[in-house]
Amino acid sequence: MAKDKDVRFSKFGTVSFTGVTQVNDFIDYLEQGKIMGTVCKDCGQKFFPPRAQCYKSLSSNMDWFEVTGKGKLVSFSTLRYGPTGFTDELPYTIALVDYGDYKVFGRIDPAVSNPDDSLKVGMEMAAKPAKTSNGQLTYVFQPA
Amino acid sequence: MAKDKDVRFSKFGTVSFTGVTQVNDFIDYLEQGKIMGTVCKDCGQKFFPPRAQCYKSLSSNMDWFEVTGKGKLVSFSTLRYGPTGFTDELPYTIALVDYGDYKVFGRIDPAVSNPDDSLKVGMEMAAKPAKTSNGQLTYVFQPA
Amino acid sequence: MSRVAVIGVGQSTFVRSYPGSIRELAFEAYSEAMKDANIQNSDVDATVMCSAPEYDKQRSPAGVVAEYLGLNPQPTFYVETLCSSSSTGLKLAYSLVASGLHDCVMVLGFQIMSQLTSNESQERMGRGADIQWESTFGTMMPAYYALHAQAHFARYGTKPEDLANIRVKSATYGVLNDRAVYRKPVAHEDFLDPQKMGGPVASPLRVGDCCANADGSSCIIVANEEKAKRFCKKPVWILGVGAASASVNMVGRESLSGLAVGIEAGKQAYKMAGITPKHIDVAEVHDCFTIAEMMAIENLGFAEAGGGPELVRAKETYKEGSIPVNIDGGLLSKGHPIGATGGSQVRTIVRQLRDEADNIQVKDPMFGLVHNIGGVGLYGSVTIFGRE
Amino acid sequence: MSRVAVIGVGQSTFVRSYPGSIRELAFEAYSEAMKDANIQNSDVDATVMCSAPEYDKQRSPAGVVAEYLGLNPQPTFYVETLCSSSSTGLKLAYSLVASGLHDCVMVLGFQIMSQLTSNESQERMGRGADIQWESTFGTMMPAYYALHAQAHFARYGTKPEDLANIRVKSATYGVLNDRAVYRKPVAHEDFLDPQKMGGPVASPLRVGDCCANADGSSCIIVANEEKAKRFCKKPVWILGVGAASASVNMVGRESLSGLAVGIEAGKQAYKMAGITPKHIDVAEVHDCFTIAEMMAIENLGFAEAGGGPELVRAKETYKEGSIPVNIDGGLLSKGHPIGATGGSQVRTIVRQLRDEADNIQVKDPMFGLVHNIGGVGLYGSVTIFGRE
Ligand SMILES: [Zn+2]
Ligand SMILES: [Zn+2]
Repeated sequence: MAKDKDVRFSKFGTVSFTGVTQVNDFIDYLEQGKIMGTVCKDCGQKFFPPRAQCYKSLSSNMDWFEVTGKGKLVSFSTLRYGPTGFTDELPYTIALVDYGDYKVFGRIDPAVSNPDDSLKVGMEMAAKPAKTSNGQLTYVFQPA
Repeated sequence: MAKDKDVRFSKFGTVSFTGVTQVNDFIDYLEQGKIMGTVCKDCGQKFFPPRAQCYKSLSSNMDWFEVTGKGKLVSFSTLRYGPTGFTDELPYTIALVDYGDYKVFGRIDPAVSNPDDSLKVGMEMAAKPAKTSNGQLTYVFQPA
Repeated sequence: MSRVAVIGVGQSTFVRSYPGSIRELAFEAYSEAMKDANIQNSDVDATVMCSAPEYDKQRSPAGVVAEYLGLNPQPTFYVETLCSSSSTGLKLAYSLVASGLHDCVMVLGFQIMSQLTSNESQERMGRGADIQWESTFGTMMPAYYALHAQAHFARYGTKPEDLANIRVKSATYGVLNDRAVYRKPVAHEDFLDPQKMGGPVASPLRVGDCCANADGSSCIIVANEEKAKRFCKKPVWILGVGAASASVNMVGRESLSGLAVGIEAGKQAYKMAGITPKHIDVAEVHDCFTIAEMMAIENLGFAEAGGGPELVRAKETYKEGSIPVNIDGGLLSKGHPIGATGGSQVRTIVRQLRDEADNIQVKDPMFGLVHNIGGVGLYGSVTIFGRE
Repeated sequence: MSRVAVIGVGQSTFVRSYPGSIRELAFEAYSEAMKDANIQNSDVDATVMCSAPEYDKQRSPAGVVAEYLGLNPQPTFYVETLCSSSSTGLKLAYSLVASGLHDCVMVLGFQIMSQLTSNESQERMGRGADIQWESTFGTMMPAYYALHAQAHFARYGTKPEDLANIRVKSATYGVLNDRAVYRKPVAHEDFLDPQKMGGPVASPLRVGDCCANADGSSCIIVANEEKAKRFCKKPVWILGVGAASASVNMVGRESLSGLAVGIEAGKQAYKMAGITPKHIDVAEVHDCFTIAEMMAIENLGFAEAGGGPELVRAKETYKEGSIPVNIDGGLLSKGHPIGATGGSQVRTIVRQLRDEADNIQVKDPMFGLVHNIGGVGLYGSVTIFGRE
């Protein structure tokens, strides 16, 4: 899935720190409303976030798969301070969700009110594509 | 010679990368027209560029001394490309001069014409305080 | 394997803002360690320079610092594992000596964090995780440790007060440490005040749960058995070294209620030293946040998983307790000058094992342990020391 | 001291601009070396990650790369000595194995220099020296090597054509190397054209005297004797390792007509291997600039001081000569992806000693040498390899 050098990945996240990667197609899928990981055609290992290469098979023979269904909330935290570029969005809540075969890291949907009270470790969550406050691509978790 | 935190050193050089050092007095001397090194009061070791501490004596018991007289030109090179912030001054010639007890690194006085032809390794040079093209503090070498 | 000993230790005072450059700051730890070991530069066969590179504009600082300290033409190099850089440096120094390549190696850690502008500092903070997949969400160190705290709370019923107990203990000893940044006592009531320790940072962590940045340097000198016995009256032997890594991305972690690198590095170190957690008489563990010390206590086997809060509540980690932990004030009191941190921990343990720890001396310790974590459980080092 | 062997080598193609991230680029060298060694990740006990940190926004890249390559929970760390980072990494891997701490260690070098903007790149170039006392004068790498060339010219009567001879030889082999950036032949006439090799850079160096930046990765896997013999049909033994440092500031240098670190590191490596320069059958030396190769030839004892130009003129450094040097095209042809450079040199020598060097194979070499310099003679590494 190697591409010519492009900077599609710089569309990802409130602040982007990198634009060049061999999994830039992740961005196209996200624009189409799909959160995608990769799966190794040789050994079946699933990767999220997606990888272009598999260390188990020493190959770059990869397919895309879609992150669907529900996962369990592993942990979460609401930030009152943030790094440069993110402070306008404060407070926001980050979270880790376990889908079984893989986990997904991201933010809780800002529409969820009082996340520190309403969220519980272990509850079911689902990820969906979204836009950041400054119009960049991202995805968020909602209680499912 | 430790000082309260100050950024006097940021006056040194066409582009300055650092402002905070315990030998900031170097700047005051340069403003007074003196190029100064330090000498360890415990062991007599001379340091140019100046240091605030002596590794031989494990102490910070230092005096200042003035760089005077002539040195021998060890080598030189005229740059046709330069880093960000220096390109307006191109071409310029850097040089290393040996004073015996210590050496001094810097630029040849831009008033020296055709440095690649007029300079010879081994010839006598003297350093004197000067200003850079953007008004910062520096020193330059002239044939002596 | 031939034996390797620590023969000299040094540390600058850790301060909010050092009025000088990294070379000048490094000199402070270097000169103390050289005087402590009572050796000459010509006795030092190599130097290992440890820091995190983003905080100073000097590229390749190993060269600048080695020149300033007069340590040419001996080899020098730069090593980094974030906050555990100088513990990694110590492991490398151990291997350079144990392999027979060198007789005596210096490990120098330094960090000046105060010379960046606040904006520059915040920007670097934003790049502390995987910049492709996690930094993009606006993460920071306190938030990652907060995820671990939340998971510990959910799994074991741990409460914010259990974490506050750790800070109160830390401050008890910070008051006594004249090299520490934070030297005021802390009471539980301070956590009730949102203007003081109780201010929210990243739930469930509060201001009092977090250590402060600092500028500082540390220096550890190690030598082989022959040189150690020649140079040194009280060599402190390195008995076990362990190190491990984990995924940077949280998605690669099995669990967030402990740090796998701490468990794995500890196992390696105990095995190599041939002892168990019960043998440790005094420990320095990585307490960049209160939850980090709580997990370390459990991960190192001083308590069972989930048993940390009770051990702490019972004051067993105080100087008089069964396993004194961070009784130099820890990072929570000393401050955390990234590259210098591990060396400072080692200095504390070495002074304990030499019976030179003054007002925090534990009675007749035989074995001491240093636990140093880089990133949020990304890198882990555990080193076990013993006296003759 | 127990024996340590190289059991696997890999390298990406060196390119002007790699269309991916450092983790993806590192994979290319890693996967070649793993296939070459025919081992599993579980056989690798530790990894050493080598690069210069200023060229990528990812902080602490060791963690990100180890995760991507599936090399958790084994310890990993980052090491830097500028352009000699992966040779320093190899020395550390050697010591980690020879000390008995680990059985098998991977050294991974990588660098992406193309993703910075031209401005960012020029800014970093400006901070390549002592930022307090030399960068302030507007120095750059070519200018520092130019000072050395000027001094060599003055002392020995060396001429620009002597340096051009080195580039012409380099290009002869660059044409044959499908992993190299620059693959066109170079003739002496090209140095007469100011639009081509003859353009002035920093007197007396011209465009043709300088290597190009590149993106690339390299991977070297080493193991102890038992594992090497189990995993590998043609282990290549590390017989000598030498390393040295010099002052960053030119004011601390005794002489500019050679590099003290090359001389010192070479002495150490020859002594440890128990051989002399005459025993070396094939060498890779650090030729970031033509003058660097000239000094290396003299500093390593292949010629006397000042005797380099004549040795080069007589084509003794060609494949058929008495001491073939950089017959993979060297950095002048391959390009110079800082952190990956040393590993690429090692790969070339290992392939020679295994008789697997294809179109550049030297006949029955017994001993090979790698000379890798960091900065302008700031750091120096020399490693000597031998076959069974
Ligand atoms: Zn696979
Ligand atoms: Zn002195």
